Amino acid sequence: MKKKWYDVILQIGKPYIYLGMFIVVVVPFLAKCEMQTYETDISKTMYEKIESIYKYNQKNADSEMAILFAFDYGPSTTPENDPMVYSVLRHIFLREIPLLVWAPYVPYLDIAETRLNRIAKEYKAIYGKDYVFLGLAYPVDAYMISTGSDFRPLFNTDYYGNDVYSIPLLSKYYSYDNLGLVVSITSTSMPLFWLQYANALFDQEISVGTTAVSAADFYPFVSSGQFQGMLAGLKGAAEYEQMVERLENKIINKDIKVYLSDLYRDIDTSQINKKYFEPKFGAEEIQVAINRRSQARRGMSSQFGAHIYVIILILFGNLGYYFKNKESNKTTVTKAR
Amino acid sequence: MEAISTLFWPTVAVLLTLAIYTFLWEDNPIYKVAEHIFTGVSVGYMIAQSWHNIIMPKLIVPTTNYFSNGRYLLAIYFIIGGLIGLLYLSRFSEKTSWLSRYPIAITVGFYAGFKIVPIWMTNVSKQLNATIQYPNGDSMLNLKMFGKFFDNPTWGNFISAINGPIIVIGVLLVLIYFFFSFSNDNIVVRASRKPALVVLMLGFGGSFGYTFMARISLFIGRMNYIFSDWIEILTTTLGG
Amino acid sequence: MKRFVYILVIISLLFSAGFAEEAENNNELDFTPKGKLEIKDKGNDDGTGVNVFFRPQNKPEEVKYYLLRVYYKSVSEDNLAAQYRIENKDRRYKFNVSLQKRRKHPYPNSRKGVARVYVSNEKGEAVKAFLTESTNTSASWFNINKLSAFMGVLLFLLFVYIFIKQARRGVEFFIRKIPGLEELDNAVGRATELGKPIYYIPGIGTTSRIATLASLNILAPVTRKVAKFATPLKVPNRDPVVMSIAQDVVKEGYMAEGRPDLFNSNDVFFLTRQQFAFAGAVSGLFKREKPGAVFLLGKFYAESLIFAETANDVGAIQIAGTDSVSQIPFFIAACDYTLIGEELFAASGYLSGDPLIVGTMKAQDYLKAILIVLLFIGIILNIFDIDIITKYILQR
Amino acid sequence: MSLWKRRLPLICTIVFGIMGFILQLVPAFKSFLDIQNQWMTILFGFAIVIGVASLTKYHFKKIRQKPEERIFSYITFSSLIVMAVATLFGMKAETGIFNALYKNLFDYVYVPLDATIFSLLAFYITSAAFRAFKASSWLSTLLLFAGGIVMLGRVAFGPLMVFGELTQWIMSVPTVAAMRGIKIGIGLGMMATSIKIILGIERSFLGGE
Repeated sequence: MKKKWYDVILQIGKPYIYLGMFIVVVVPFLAKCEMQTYETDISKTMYEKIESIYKYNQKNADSEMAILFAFDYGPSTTPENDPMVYSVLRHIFLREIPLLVWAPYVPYLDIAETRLNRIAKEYKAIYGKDYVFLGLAYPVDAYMISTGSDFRPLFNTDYYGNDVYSIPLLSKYYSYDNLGLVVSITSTSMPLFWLQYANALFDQEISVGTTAVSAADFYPFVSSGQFQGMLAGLKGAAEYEQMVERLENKIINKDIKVYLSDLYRDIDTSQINKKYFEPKFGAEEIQVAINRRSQARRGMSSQFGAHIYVIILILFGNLGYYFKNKESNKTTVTKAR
Repeated sequence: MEAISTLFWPTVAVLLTLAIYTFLWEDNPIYKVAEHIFTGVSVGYMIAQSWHNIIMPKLIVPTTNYFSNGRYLLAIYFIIGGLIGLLYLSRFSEKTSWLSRYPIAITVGFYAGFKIVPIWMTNVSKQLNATIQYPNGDSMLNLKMFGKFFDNPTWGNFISAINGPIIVIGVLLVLIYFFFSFSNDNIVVRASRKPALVVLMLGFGGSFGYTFMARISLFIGRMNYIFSDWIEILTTTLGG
Repeated sequence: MKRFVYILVIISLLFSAGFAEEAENNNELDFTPKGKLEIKDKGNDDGTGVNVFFRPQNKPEEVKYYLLRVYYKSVSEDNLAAQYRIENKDRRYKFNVSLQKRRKHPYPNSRKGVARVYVSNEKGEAVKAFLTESTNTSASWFNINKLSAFMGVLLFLLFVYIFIKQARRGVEFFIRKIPGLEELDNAVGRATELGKPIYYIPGIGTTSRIATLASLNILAPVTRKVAKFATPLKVPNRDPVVMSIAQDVVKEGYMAEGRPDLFNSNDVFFLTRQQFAFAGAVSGLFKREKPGAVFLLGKFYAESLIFAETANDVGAIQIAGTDSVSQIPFFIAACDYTLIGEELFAASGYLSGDPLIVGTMKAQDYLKAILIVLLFIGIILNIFDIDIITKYILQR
Repeated sequence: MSLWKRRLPLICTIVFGIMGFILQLVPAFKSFLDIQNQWMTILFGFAIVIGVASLTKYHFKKIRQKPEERIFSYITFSSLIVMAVATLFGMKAETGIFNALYKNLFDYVYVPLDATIFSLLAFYITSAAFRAFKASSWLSTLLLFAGGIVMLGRVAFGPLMVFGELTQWIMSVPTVAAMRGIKIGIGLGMMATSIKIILGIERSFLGGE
């Protein structure tokens, strides 16, 4: 008997389903598709919060506010958290807001260090003057509380072993008083710690970037205004990326490729400490930096493809099932006669 | 030479990644190699971890500390713990293997007792509390919400008024559905069966669909490693 | 010495305002620092927690910051337990301080906490102390917040006593059908017909997980069923301790059916403790050995779907059950039969038919019925803003 | 012998079970609880030995039964030994060859393999959805309905935004109700199982005579 079309659909081999999935995810990568996405209010709130710090710093040049950035995520959620970190850090460096960074667990340190220096390099940020990597803040609650007065005694040195009292940036920023915002990018329940210690005790404002799965737990705190905005999953990262790209185009106002290759060309690079990053851009590195600028949106186009793919699969499966049932009902009826 | 050394390990990672994906087509020796490497590496890692994270910091260091602090009773208690742990080794022989029942009995008993209160707090008390009131203390069956709806009968007000009652009814239905020892003829049990299944299936479907995106993100992450990070290293080392 | 400190503290309590005035002469402060400081034993703990409250009462232009230091035993640099910088705002600050905070220098559980407030300068240094309060702490013998759990256990034990007594007298209890377990015989039978092995995975939890123990309890009756058909039963494990228990359970099951010859300790084996290495290895085994039936019972995390889908791929009947709520939807979608939630914990009694265990199932149902009644009362009372139930019985 | 093999272990279970229960309720024992928690982990310290022994035995048997596949057993054990040595000597070291080897093995073998097997779920969830989301009965139609809406809602745009709102509702009302009901049931089930174990009603984990 000849196979009917619905039999083909219903008996489609799993490897073929997997192959289809592979294609819909990989093709946007190769084709460098970037999906524009609509911007939700919670992401905009976070963006506006950082903008407001910039505006404050413009007006009060002698008492600028800094941002404390916590890398609260590990290797298993880099796909979702990395793009958030990239776009938020780019926003901070673009607006030249002083930046302090720490990470609460040992496995997170490596992630934090590479990501931070990678972005700092793109904006010619100077270590110790524009940004500082404090290193390990464990146990994190002790560090959160002591930031209420002064966190320097707990650190002693930064991640690279520099004395915290010798770092220019840290002579000004060491407590919540001069911090405009705490940003926690995370896959854990760390934002609740921040809420409990930094917000409840010291009225510190907090913004959060989190994975899609844990975002559901944090929505109530965003709507109650305890978090100043939230980036939820890859989608939130894509939204932020979009907003920062608009800003970057406005500020830099030239092609990113030209900007990056000119960045270290005409200046004396011997002044820059090579411990943190190499002050030059190779052609490939520029390409990667440009790729990174749309990482979340590329991911979103893969996501979109995957979602549409699975919905079409389900649709066809149901159609096949429906017609098959109809047919078999008919045959049973004929037999009964 | 340097090019090879910077390229070597990332390429290993990429090859292993691809080896795992071949399993999706069918089982094959390449996957089998990757799988066995992973088993070996993870067990090896675990052996060292047991030493670094349990035996050293939890047994040897505290015991010696207690001895030097003069807290002999504690030191002896820890040594007894170590000895009981060693009883697991009795399993190497059929005849003595019953000795390993002691550490098993102790761990099973202790954790069974230790978990009762936290289980009650998180799974029972807290969840029932959340079914009675919202986190901010408002009642789940908030009459004010209904009042608001009757004053201003919009769709949004209606939804926010009935969400609480729906959750309460849903929880009750599910609780009743799982009764084991009440007869099926019991009118409450029988009437709640189908509605309970509706709640359960909507919940399961929603939860399944919600996780879909996170799982796809994982695959995108791996592809990002290959197409962004690894390609970068490859082209820089080969090109420059 | 000790008495001297006590006297000092009492004097400072009585004349704290006076002290401040006197000290003013030494420091060049042109105002009187004011504030309300309280320190209280936290209670419900092991006697190391204190709550400190402080309300600033100076004008903002006089003082910008205060510094609060909390000491254990007495005021001295070595006994510092915590310090906080307080902004001069019109609000009551609350601090939850542990007098056993620092791990580096462990000190015995303190029985006394001292809080002292200083006027602080811009740098955050203490300029002048003006308020000192102290309190004695005590360890409590019962955590009142956990009373409901204690009552719940007592109630459960009462029901267990009643129903086990009835069961001993020969009363038979009705237990409803659990579809997943009804299919157990069919699954074992079909694997035997096809001449394929059966895989039983007791989850990836350790023995400290109750779900793992429940799974091992189910393994016993399953082994007995398998022994009747003499089908090979394989149990891969992620935890060596669980493996040891599983070996004993399987051995005992074969013995009980009079087939000790079927037991091979190599069939209950350990693979690796790493979550996904275990998932990869087990799905490899599934593909190669093509089991006829697969049991996935116990604690499962994200890898649940990897097991379920590969088992489906080789055409095995899967019976799954877990206590991880987030994984149940995947089992529902991918497996033939799923034990939802508490059915997993009821399974051992259901399969073995042991009257004592069935008695506890009945007790569990009665406890649940009482909780449902409490829930009703709580909801109704809550409408009228009476929070007895939510505050004292079903706490958050 | 029954006393040593059966009765005494059972008494251990009961004694330690009651101890665990009491330690939770009495705050005054907190310092002992800290010690006891540390003590319990010691018991697991040596368990890994029997794990490795079991793995070795398993592979020896496999080599005997299928000599043509012995290469895989060799792979397992060589990677086991290399990783164990590298981690033992390299994890706490700051520099040196073992540290470099440990770091590379961890970053480029352990982590990628872990992430990749985890990411297989992207494929399995697709095929599971294809199989399960069929309108074959009214129950699975509901599953299909909720799952489909939520999947659409997660990538919704423009006119499909209504799915986004429906997703919000499904996730915050029926899902919460279903999961909460199950959680409460599970809690009671776990409590009953714990008590059964402590009372000695359920003792299959202790094996036979």
